[in-house]
Amino acid sequence: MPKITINRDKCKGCLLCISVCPKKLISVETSLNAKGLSPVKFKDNGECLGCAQCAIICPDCCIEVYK
Amino acid sequence: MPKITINRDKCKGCLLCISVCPKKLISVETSLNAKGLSPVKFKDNGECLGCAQCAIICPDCCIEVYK
Amino acid sequence: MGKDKKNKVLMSGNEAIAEGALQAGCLFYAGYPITPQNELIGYMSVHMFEKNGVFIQAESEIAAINMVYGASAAGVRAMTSSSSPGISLKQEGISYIAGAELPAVIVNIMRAGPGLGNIWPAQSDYFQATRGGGNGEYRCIVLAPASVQESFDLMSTSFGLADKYRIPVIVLGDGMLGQMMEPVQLPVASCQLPGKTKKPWALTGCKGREQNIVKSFYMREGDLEKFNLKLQGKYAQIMKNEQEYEEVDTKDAMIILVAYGSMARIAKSAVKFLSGKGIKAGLIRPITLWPFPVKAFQPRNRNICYLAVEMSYGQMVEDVKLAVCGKAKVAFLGRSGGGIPTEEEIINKAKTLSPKA
Amino acid sequence: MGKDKKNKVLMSGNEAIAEGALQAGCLFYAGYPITPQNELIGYMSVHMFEKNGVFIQAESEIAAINMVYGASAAGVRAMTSSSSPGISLKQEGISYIAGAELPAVIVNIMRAGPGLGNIWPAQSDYFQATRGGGNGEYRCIVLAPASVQESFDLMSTSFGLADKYRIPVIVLGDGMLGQMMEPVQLPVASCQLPGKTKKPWALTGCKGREQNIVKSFYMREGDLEKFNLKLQGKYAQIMKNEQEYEEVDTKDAMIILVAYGSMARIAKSAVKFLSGKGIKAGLIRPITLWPFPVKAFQPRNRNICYLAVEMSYGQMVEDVKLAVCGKAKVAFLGRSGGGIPTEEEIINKAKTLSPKA
Amino acid sequence: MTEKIIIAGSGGQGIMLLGKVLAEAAMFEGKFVTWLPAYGAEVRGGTAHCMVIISDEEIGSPYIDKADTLIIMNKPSLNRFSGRLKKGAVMITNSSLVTPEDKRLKAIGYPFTGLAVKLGNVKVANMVALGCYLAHKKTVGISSVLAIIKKMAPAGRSDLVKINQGAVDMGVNLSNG
Amino acid sequence: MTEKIIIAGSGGQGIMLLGKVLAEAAMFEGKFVTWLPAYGAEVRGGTAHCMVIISDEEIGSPYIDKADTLIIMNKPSLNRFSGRLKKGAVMITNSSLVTPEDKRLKAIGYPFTGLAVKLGNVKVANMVALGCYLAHKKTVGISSVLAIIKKMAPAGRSDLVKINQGAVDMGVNLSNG
Amino acid sequence: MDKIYAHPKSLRDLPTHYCPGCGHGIAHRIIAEVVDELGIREKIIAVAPVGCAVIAYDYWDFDCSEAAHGRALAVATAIKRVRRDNIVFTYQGDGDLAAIGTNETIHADNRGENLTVVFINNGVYGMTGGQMAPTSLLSQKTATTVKGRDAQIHGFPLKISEMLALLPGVKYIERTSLHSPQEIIKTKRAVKQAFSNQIEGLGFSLVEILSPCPTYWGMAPRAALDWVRDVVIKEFPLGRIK
Amino acid sequence: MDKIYAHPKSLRDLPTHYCPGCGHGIAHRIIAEVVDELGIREKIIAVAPVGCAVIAYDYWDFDCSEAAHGRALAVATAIKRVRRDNIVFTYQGDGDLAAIGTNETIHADNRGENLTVVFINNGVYGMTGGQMAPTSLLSQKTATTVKGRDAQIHGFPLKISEMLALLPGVKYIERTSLHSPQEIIKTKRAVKQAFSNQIEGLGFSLVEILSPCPTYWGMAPRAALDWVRDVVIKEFPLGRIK
Ligand SMILES: Cc1ncc(C[n+]2csc(CCOP(=O)(O)OP(=O)(O)O)c2C)c(N)n1
Ligand SMILES: Cc1ncc(C[n+]2csc(CCOP(=O)(O)OP(=O)(O)O)c2C)c(N)n1
Ligand code: SF4
Ligand code: SF4
Ligand code: SF4
Ligand code: SF4
Ligand code: SF4
Ligand code: SF4
Ligand SMILES: [Mg+2]
Ligand SMILES: [Mg+2]
Repeated sequence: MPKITINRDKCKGCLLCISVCPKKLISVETSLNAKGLSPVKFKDNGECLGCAQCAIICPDCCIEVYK
Repeated sequence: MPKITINRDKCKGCLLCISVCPKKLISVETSLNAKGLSPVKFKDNGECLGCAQCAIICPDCCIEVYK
Repeated sequence: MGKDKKNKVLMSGNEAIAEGALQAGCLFYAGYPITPQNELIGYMSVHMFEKNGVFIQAESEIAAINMVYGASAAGVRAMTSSSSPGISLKQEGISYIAGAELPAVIVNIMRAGPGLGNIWPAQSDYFQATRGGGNGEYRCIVLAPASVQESFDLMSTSFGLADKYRIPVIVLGDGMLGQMMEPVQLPVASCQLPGKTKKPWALTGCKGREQNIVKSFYMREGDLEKFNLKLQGKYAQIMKNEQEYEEVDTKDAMIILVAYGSMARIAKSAVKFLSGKGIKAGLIRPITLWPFPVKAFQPRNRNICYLAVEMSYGQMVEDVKLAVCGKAKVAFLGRSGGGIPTEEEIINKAKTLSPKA
Repeated sequence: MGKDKKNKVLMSGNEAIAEGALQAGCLFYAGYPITPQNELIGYMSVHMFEKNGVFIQAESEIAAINMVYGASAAGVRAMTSSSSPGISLKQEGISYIAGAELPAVIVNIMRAGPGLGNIWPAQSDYFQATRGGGNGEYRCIVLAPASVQESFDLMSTSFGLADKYRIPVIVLGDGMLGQMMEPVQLPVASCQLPGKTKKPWALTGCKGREQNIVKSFYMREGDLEKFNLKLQGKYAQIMKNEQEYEEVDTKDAMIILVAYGSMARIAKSAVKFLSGKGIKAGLIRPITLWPFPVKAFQPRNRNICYLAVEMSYGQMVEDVKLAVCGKAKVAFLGRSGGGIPTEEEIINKAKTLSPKA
Repeated sequence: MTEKIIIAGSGGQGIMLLGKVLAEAAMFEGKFVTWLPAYGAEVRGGTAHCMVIISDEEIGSPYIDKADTLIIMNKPSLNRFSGRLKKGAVMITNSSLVTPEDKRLKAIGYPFTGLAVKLGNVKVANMVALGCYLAHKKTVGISSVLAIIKKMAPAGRSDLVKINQGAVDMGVNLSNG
Repeated sequence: MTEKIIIAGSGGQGIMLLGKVLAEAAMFEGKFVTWLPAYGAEVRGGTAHCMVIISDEEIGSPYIDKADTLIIMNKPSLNRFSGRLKKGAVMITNSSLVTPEDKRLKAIGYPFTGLAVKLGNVKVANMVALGCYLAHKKTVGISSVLAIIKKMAPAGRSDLVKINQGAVDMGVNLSNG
Repeated sequence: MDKIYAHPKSLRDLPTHYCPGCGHGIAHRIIAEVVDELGIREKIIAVAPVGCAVIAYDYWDFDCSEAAHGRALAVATAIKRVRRDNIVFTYQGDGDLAAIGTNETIHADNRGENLTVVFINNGVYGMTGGQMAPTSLLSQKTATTVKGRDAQIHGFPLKISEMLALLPGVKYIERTSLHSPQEIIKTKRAVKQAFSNQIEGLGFSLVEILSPCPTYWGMAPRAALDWVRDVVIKEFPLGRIK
Repeated sequence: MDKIYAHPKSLRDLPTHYCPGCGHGIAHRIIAEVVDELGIREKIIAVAPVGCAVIAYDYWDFDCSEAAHGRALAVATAIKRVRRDNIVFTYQGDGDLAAIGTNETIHADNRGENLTVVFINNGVYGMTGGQMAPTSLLSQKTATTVKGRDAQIHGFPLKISEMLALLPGVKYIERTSLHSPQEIIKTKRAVKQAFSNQIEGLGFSLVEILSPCPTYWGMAPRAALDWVRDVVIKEFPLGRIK
């Protein structure tokens, strides 16, 4: 089952990944990261397509995709 | 009868006027002018057309044309 | 400053320079963005239009200085501003302005170098400003404000001098001065407005008069030397008439700090502290960097010591040495590359220098 | 010079500089035409290809100096040349080269200014060369040849110093030196060829090593000051080690002329003439203008007088004053704007100064 | 009297405004004042700070090496500036986002962000902090600050004036109450 | 011995070459020598001049204020340089194009241009003048000059060498004969 | 399980100084991926601009040179001419390439230098606080055009790629965008083409990338991308220009 | 008897410093005639270049400014912006306008400044002794291309007028030649058009004039004109470009 990992501390919370995920598997975290920003998190519910849309658009290279 | 005048002392002897006169009325002088250059002279034999080709091409604005 | 609240506005140095220029009748500004003077070009971009003046964000600093050349040639008060690397690019243009004897004001909000360096404040373009970073034998009048109020005030002085002597005037600030906000009293009391100086040499179209030519080129043998001698005469005049400086407690001082611009503020604090400790300290704050206020260094007690303090590794100190000419000790304290000598460092250095008595 | 006819070639200063550079292993030249240095770019355009080097006629002086930055960053010996207005345009680029610690050679065949001025010889860019016309706290080594032979010889010195210290070197000539022809002995005896200095910092692709970065920008607080201090250390080293000058008859002299470049030739004639008249005259000819040869001004008889002679209204004389520091008299004679102090003028001035004895 | 304050936080927290309101109020009271922002690329990546000095005398450097007060609105700012506090001086912290672990630091913490959310606008956290500061250090009068807020607001935005003034009041009352 | 020569004429007259041949010959003889051209926009409009100094000692300025010899190839050059001659010094003039009116000037005039035309190439007027000069001032040896002409000619152009050497010879013989 | 989208080797695993949602980060990654895929990391020499991307060399793990503002192509020209075997590219903003650097840009192109250019068109001067760029849209509000860019006063958005395409020395120019994963993939393809051209010695290649500056457009990152899609590409149409 | 071709009033009756057969003299006269015919002598402000025409102001009898090499259009932009009622033009060589001044040229054009430009393309740097200009032809021999211009090394002849024509701010561009009286008359018509456009406030107008430099082409004046007619116009075709 495909999945992604998010580098929480590099994430700047731009939310671009959220906007492109066809399965809406990414959402904002409430707790802050080391930078004092709200990062995003991945809901690993088995629906991930491994389409890498999220990784492709991430400006901060936080996301890796596994299949 | 059309004719031209040539400002002998400004003439640099580039010979462009000679090259365009349809009537071949302009020729090189043998004596030098104040600049130490050979200027050109006009042969006023009544054939001049007043076409001003010579004046138009003269880079040193030496020629005036009368009709 | 005091208790007069009226007409006081909290402004940054950059804004005060821009507003000062506008109030002095500057009708043309061209510039190119660069930190730390972006508020200046920003302010101009908004407020120049209100005065029906011309604002141009130029394609480069070089275009900007040459636009200033053009606007000034056409007879209007014109200025540009930038920060160190951008000012380097303007050197040819400034040389042309000097050579064509055009009035113009150039603001350099200095940052640390060399090269791209960084955007922190510095005073490392002193040589460039006072000795001409461009080619040939020319000078600019160089003014160094030390507060936001003075930044505002000196703009009308600058345009006045530029017109009077037909000379480029450089206003030399630094990133700290440009960025900091302080209260400013508006408008300036006696504004040297344009129109006072006639500009019969300006390019306006030759109606009713002979052709005017604005140029720095002298073709015939001897003419350029003659022109250079004329310039030198003008410069001698300016050296005689236009030296400006502030003196603090120099009268009995045994140690006299010399500092300009932002640096002088810190030096002043140090002087106060030292006086409090019973050390006879004073301050000379050059306001004109060229002409350098040699007047302020008239012979004093041979035992005193001058301490030049700069946000540089020693540029103005050469002018201090040339002014003092071996007749008193001259010491130096400086930091650069964004470092600023602190009050403490100045005090410590001064203590080691002040004659034990 | 003498009677050795072998390998002597009649060359202009401009050509000798170009040939000297090529023999010193210069493999990159970029420039833009300007009188009076056109023979230099012309020579390079023909002969650089013979060495399999790169010649580029750049679109501007600015492009040229930044190309030199690039070629030097890539590890080859690189140079540019121009004359005064064009050198003004290179100031930002030179500052970057200094800031990135790149070796490079910049030739300025000075002409009279300010602005366009004219093409006649002058020495009015001394301040710009020695104190940095660009932004920030940097220095260039500045060499001033006085003959065509020396123009040739100093090129290999220049490239050697540039590599050794990773510093821009300015060769400061003037229109007279650039244009005149004299016999030149080729090749240079001991040529500081490239390859002596390794360039592990150069950009060559990161194969087998860590990434290299060439830059002048320091982002983190404190880093730029640290770098500036490092530069200052390097400059102190150069000031200690690299002062060069020629001395003529200074030993018992009561009047010592100080002059560089073309001017020094005329000063030397004057010294000979004066000595012939029984006036004890000597000459100090700085070969390095920065570092200025302060060594040559070690304390002498207090009654002597230094006479700085320049094709300018007084630039090098400041360095003379700073070196002498009030310990002897310093006088000045200068002309600019194309005028050159004549032997006669120098002699007359020297006569008025030499102590009656 | 000379008071040196460093105010630090993240980009959206109105750090610069906090400093400016304080500086304007000081000017309004006829005091000497300087305001110095962090500028340029430093601002990228979302940290912001400014330095305010208020005094009865002419001010030397606007740059603050050692502060009389720190107002710290987020965690990175604490790391950056905690060393800049004079010995024994006061630090005001936004406990919604940051709590100093170093117990030697004399910190007065309130959840400014949380409180602002309660007031209906997270953006006024800066004014709550300002009020809190003023309650501790009476550098300028509260009334001056309230007047300045009114003066600085865009015409016709009395809603903004009200919520900002309310936030200052809330801050003042935090420690008073 | 120091000899200062100004050579002046119009663009096409080979003025610079005349000076260079002389300078090369001096170098060939191991003398000190400088050659300084007029340059830049000065050259527009067709005048040309150069200055040559030949000496047994090191040479100071290559610029000549007062010349020991003038070689004047056309009229404008006479006007420009006649004042530059040392008192009593010699001027060599191209009488095909110029004859000094001022009788105080010590001028040696021959029709170099006319003579060159006779030799079959108007361009060698400069070499005729050079020969004439050398006959009067033995600054360098004729043989050196002839050798230099050979050296400077493009390979395979012995015709050029011949006519130029011939022109020098003709010049030398003008006053000798 | 395979990693199908991994952090490129040529890009350091560091947080960048860019604002959230800034296009520079995407563009950096694209270049790093292409460099990895072409296997040229050890041969490449980058020339970084003065602009927000001034410290690109901190992110890329290969040889880099800084260039003075606008002079990247002069620097790159020289590097490539003396090191023909290296792959040299510049990375430049619109202020850098199309304002102060216009002259260097045009003449390097005209000389047909065998170089690759990645041109980040974000319509604004990011580094200095959001002033008008030559590429700012008409009526775009910036720090120096508070009422919006007015052609009468400030001139028109400069289509420098179209101008460059006229030059015979230029081999390849394409304009792409970062507004969606699809466009990002196309951008990468173009960048790869531009590098491949250089490897094959075909001459000057340039990719103009429409890139968001959320900060100085005053928009959230997503809105900024939508703005590119809906508005910017009307003025700057995507596709192969040469 | 009527004088049907007289010396224009706006041109001083002085010998010029130009070489025999130089096109600058013709171009100067054309401008003077147009200025006379439009009756704008008292309103006109010329900006002279650095190039052989550096002292054009000595020949024209109206207000003139020098500009640093390449910066004429920056200077002219400012003059025109502060003096809307004057007629402002630049007169520039190919080195001035298309090498060092490329940036100023492009951005003044792009701003659509209401200016007139007379651009003298003689394919060489006359003033400095005949070095390659951006407009030099391929295989043209110059002081810096002794073996002839080689596109690989020196780039291609730059058709800057064609590039400028792409800019929306530009109203009118035409390329003309001086190689015969007929072409000179056309040139004059074009120059007149370019000034009329400014008078009517229509925006940026430029006339590129192919002009001979007999000295550095190494040709007699007539041969130089024939060269323009037979060779140069093949690379730089005449006619209206915009
Ligand atoms: C000579 C010079 N002028 C100006 C600057 C200031 N400056 C730095 S970056 C920049 C423009 C940045 O805009 P752009 O190139 O579009 O890059 P972006 O930041 O938008 O990516 C300017 C004007 C400078 N560093 N040097
Ligand atoms: C900054 C600067 N660089 C170079 C020069 C030297 N220079 C003077 S004119 C010129 C080029 C002349 O060519 P062009 O513009 O084509 O005019 P032309 O003489 O051919 O009419 C150059 C390079 C200068 N004066 N200033
Ligand atoms: S890989 Fe595709 S489906 Fe999975 S999280 Fe990313 S965008 Fe969503
Ligand atoms: S795109 Fe990247 S930086 Fe932006 S929110 Fe998603 S993971 Fe974070
Ligand atoms: S007017 Fe015509 S016919 Fe008369 S001389 Fe001139 S060209 Fe010849
Ligand atoms: S065209 Fe003019 S300058 Fe040339 S020869 Fe004829 S009259 Fe003389
Ligand atoms: S200012 Fe704009 S271009 Fe610069 S980092 Fe922020 S979003 Fe990116
Ligand atoms: S060099 Fe060429 S352009 Fe210059 S005046 Fe002579 S012919 Fe005309
Ligand atoms: Mg940008
Ligand atoms: Mg030309």
